[in-house]
Amino acid sequence: MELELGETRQLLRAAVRKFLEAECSFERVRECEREGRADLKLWRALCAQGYLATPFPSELGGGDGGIKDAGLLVEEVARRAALLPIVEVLASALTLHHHGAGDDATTLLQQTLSGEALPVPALLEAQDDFDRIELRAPAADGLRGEKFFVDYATAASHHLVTARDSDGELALYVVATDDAALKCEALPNLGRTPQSRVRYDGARARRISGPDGVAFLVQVARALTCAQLLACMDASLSRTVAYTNVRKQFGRPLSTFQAVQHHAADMAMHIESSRFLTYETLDALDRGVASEEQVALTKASLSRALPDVVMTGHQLHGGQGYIEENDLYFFTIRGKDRCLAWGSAEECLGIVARGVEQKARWL
Amino acid sequence: MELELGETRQLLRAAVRKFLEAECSFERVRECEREGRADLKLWRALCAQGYLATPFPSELGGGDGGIKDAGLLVEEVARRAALLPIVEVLASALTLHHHGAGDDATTLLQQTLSGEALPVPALLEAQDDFDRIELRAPAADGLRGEKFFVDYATAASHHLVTARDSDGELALYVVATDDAALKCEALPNLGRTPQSRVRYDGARARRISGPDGVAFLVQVARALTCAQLLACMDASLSRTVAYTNVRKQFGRPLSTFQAVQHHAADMAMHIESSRFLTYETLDALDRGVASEEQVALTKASLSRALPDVVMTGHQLHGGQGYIEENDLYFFTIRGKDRCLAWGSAEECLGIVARGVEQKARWL
Amino acid sequence: MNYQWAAEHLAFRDEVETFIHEWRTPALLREYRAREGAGGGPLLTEYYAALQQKGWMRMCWPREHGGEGQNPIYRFILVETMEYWGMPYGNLTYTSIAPTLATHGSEEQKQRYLPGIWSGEYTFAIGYSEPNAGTDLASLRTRAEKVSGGWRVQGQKIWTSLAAQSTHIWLAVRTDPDRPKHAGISLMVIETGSEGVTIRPLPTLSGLTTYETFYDNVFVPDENLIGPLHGGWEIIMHALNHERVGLSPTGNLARNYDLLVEHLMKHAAQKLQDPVLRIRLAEMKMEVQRHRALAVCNAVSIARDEMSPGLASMAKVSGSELRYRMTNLAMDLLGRAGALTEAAGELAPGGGRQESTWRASPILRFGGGTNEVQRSIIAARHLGMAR
Amino acid sequence: MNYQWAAEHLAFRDEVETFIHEWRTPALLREYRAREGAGGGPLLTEYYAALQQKGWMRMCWPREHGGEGQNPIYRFILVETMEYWGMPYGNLTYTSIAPTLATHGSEEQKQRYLPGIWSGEYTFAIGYSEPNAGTDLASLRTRAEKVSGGWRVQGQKIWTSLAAQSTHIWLAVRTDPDRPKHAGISLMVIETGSEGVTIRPLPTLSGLTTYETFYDNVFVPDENLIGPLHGGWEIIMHALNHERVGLSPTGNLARNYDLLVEHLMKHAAQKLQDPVLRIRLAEMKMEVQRHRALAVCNAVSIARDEMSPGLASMAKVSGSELRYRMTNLAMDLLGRAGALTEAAGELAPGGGRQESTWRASPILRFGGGTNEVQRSIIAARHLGMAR
Repeated sequence: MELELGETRQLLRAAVRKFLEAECSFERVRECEREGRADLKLWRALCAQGYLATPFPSELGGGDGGIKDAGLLVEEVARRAALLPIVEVLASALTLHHHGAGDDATTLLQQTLSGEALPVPALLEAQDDFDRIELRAPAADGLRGEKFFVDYATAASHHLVTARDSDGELALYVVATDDAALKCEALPNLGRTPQSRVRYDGARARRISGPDGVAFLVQVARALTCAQLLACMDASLSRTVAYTNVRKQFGRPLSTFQAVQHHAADMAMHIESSRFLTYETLDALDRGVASEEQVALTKASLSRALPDVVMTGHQLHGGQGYIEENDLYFFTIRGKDRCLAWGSAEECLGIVARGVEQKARWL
Repeated sequence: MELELGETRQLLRAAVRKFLEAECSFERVRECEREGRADLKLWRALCAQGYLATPFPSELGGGDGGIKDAGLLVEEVARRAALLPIVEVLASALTLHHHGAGDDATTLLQQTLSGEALPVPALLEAQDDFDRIELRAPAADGLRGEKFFVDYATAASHHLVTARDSDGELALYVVATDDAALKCEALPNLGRTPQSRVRYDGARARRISGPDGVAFLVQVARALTCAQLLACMDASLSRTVAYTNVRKQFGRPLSTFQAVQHHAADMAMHIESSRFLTYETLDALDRGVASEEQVALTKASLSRALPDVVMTGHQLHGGQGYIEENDLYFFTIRGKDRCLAWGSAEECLGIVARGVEQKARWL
Repeated sequence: MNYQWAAEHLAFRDEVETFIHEWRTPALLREYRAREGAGGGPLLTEYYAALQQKGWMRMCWPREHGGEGQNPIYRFILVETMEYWGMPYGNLTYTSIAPTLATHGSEEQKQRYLPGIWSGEYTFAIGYSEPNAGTDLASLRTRAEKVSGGWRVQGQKIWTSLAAQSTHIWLAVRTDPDRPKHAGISLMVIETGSEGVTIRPLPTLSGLTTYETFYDNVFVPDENLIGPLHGGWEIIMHALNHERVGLSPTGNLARNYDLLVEHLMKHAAQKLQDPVLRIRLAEMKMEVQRHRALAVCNAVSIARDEMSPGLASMAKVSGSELRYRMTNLAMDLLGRAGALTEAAGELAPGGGRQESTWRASPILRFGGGTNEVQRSIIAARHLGMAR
Repeated sequence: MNYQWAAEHLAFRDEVETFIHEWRTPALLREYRAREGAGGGPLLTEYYAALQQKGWMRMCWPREHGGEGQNPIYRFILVETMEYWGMPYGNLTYTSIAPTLATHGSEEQKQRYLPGIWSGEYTFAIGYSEPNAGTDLASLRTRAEKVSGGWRVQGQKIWTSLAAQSTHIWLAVRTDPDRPKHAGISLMVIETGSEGVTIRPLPTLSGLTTYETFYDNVFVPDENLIGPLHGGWEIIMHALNHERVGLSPTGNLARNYDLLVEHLMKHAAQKLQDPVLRIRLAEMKMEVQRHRALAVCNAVSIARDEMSPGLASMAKVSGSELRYRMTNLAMDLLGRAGALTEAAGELAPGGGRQESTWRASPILRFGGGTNEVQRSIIAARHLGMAR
């Protein structure tokens, strides 16, 4: 068991962090929020640096990393609150890599890693349930139906759409977003990330994987979302510690009050256990041994922890943290939105509940 | 809305409190605990004072009070941690009074209020579910079967037993405990109150009420149990406040530490809301307007609150409260045991859950 | 001991509800939201006039201050009912400034300000907090120096909410820097348009805007000093006390619950049969009832004319923390749709109410005395713990 | 970054489990409980000898102190596995006193005490806490006055656990009342049978008995002073540090969960299908995994030879609070049967384990440094918050 990043990963993380701090000011993030759009310029710069390819084999121009490295990338992007489709594209690319079939999949993966293509998943329907997909596989006249809650749908070059074939089996189809038979309606949300309801009216769609790929996509995206939650909590805490160390009330720093210390300690405990569970899960995915239950338990745990953590951050900031001039709010709104994405705590606990009789190995 | 006790009730409460403080030392309670028995001598003294009859009409030798007065009596007994079947007998007597049919019921009620008889309910079976009673109504050869978790079974003169008649309808039967066809096996429990598993082997049983009486008995006992929980929480808090005001650490009273104050404040909030909900529910029972949902909500709320309250009391007492020489533990163990009696938080929430669509009047 | 509302109280509640149903139009609610809680729009002006005519704005004030001397429980019923329906019933100008003026103002000041307040012509913003004086209000630094015929004010306030919509600012200033913290503070009224006043908007997480206000050598005439010189602290404490009866109402929490269930019944009937979801709702209902217990205890205690700062603090802590927990859970139960904002239109459950309330929930926990301070008040004042 | 246990660690765990299954007899467990955790019974003596022979008692000690210099992660694995199965693996005499003696004792003292500790002949009770010195240990008042050839000790200790079963008491005394609190304390070993020592049993809520010990002019020879005169505080802190790696294990919490589920599967198969019950169990499982994360973080950090008091405090707080929450919920799920004690025999679910653990749960929250103190340590040492 080795919980520290190795040297290579430390260097990678430092480089990505430095890059994002230089390229992505919080003012720039505010501008994207106001305009309701992804930061595509920043995205292209990130791809140009080769960071996106890090988790992939060197044959694909990558860094021979794995899903844990994807987690580190996601964390860094979330720490800047950048409006980038990092989870969506990484989960799509990893699915193409591990479960994509045919030339279409190969080409799309290569284009994605080089920044030419930007695929995002389009899975959910009105019922908001990964298990209740009703869209039918495309017939001769193309794909017809609706997807909901599609993150970065308008920024994407492709959608990876789930649909059921005639046997009722789920499969993954690629739809290019320049297809005229595709319409996006914006869904303004708490997180202020671009999200859409998408209508496919006979769009051309190519099958790129079967049910295994769909399941893998959900697991990977769910686990990577945990890295977002982790970064949001961590950013909220580090800002809170810095603030309470300097902010004085009644003649002494807030941090010297027992109640403030204890609130901060509770935040820290949530964050340390979240970090362990997140990377343990990503590690298990890397090794192909992650159960659906493990991923769900981790997502449930972080989705439960985050709201308490970020709201405690607000409590310790008082009025200063409530004003949007302060950067604290980014982690509050993005974080809670991500709690609901890829399975809420309630939904994920439901998955854990299926296996309560299974004895876990605790060591 | 008038939340204060009137003058009469204040006098009654003061009298009962004074009586119990004089008659029932905590050493005496410890002795009963060690011997696993009810304090029958104290019980007779309490009846002799006429306190037990307070909630009943003056025709029955009572004080023309109501179920709220029963609640006050229960609170005072619980505040002394006395091993008295106060909830069990009051719930039985109130059921006899409101739903008892026939001379048997009338006689038993009169004897109960004078202290000659001591009836306790015997409802639950192995499944621990008030709705799943399988005992069959007594045939020619008497009552045959088992009841579980019968509080004060061995101290009682009579058991009020639920059984199903041939139509599957629940009814209440009286069994005298001097019947040879009745055997009690002790069930040692956290609360250290006498409790038994009872086997009826052809005991003589007389029907005294139908399903309405059974339902009423459960509602009243459940609500009166809330008065026990309230008193346990209150006793734990008042001891804790007194202790932290004098106990010094690091050169100042514990009560001056912010963390200690905040713990105590949380205890107080639980207690104030519990007091309101408990007496509001007893009041509604008095007026015959309490729904099963209201009673269950109150019981669930107090059963959830109590463990946190008493355990916070222990946290603020540290080692001093953990030693059984300190009286604190009485309220901890009795309290938690009562959380499980007459429907645990889980069971009661299940009842509340049945009616979530019903719009409550909040004012 | 009696846990029923008296018939006259229930009758009053019904009267308020009837009034609400008469006036509660989408247009009025729109105007209310657009003005961020300030009065002054055409529909609101009409509405407030009707409220005044009903006599409900001042019904619990003492007769000598222009009220009807009704028991404060009526105020509680009004607030609860209005809150349930999300209807305006007067901002701090009515509920805090006006009664304070009536108590501490001179005859001349009462005549100068109160009629304008009643008519809705005057709105006051409150200038207490400063960048370095939040919870520790007594350390405020905005100072007023005596000059001929008045004062010159220099300093900066934050959280001067409604400053841009107000005609006046109710300002706490330091008039004697040499006295100990609490003792050198005075209260003054400044006209918002006075020379030297600058107002800077600060958008908040809730979507509402608050304001930073700057005072650069602003002249305030002598007659604008409220109460005695250096006697401001007591007035501030008095003003904060006025709303204690309707503090942290159950109404809007109850409404949140009802709207959530209504939404599920209409749009997710099958999901509503899920036993786990039903238990979550049952727990939520239980928590609302727990809060209601504290809110009513506090109101009844005030109606009995008891000083019970501990109960008021309990209601404040309980309501503000429940607001967060309950909307947080509601969003989880709604899934991704739970994060949609009002701007998402019909797709946002209940118009995005859970989402917007969640976002606005921090302020009630730290505002009006942080919950940490409130808990220490409970320990000291309700439990008598040594400080 | 690697979240798998190394093959040699898993092999060690398996070896420990094999050993446990060989030795874990009802008779041994009965003797262990009857002796309240003290060694000395015939079966326990044999068992401890086998443990010694395995080399597991001192495997992580430095070689110069008689250990094998193994990485502390082995200790963690041992503790977790033993805790899961509820097996003894040495009380504080082995895990705290012995290593402290090995580090701070003179050669003569090591030879005098250590062999007796290894053989199980000696058991030490710890005499730190006093009626007025609990969390604030440095204010202890039991004093030792210098006399010819030794010391005279006068005072009173509480929480001298195992005093009645022990041969020695490891006593903190004030040797210089004029120095500041921490600086005047020394450590001495007293034989339990010494003249002037009185032991009074104090039953606790857990069912175990602790002891109050009184010292009336007890003579302690010079050679029983451990470490430097007035240097006791540092030794106390050192002794408390020894168990950090296996602090607040997950093993017994996990076992609690497993036993609960096992009971439900066997006796309440229908109830176990209830979706609400299953969600409660899922939440419990999640909480155990959360705690396990902190326990492993702490162990791995110590194994890397990092000083991480913050992580140790987190594990302590998390485990002790979860123990309460988990057993509290388990009792609710079990209903009335959940309150039955071990004495109720077969009717008590899992031998009354949930009930007895609930009852014993307070001590871990205030003992070994209250959770309030631990949270402040986390703030200061893990987060670097200004004090």
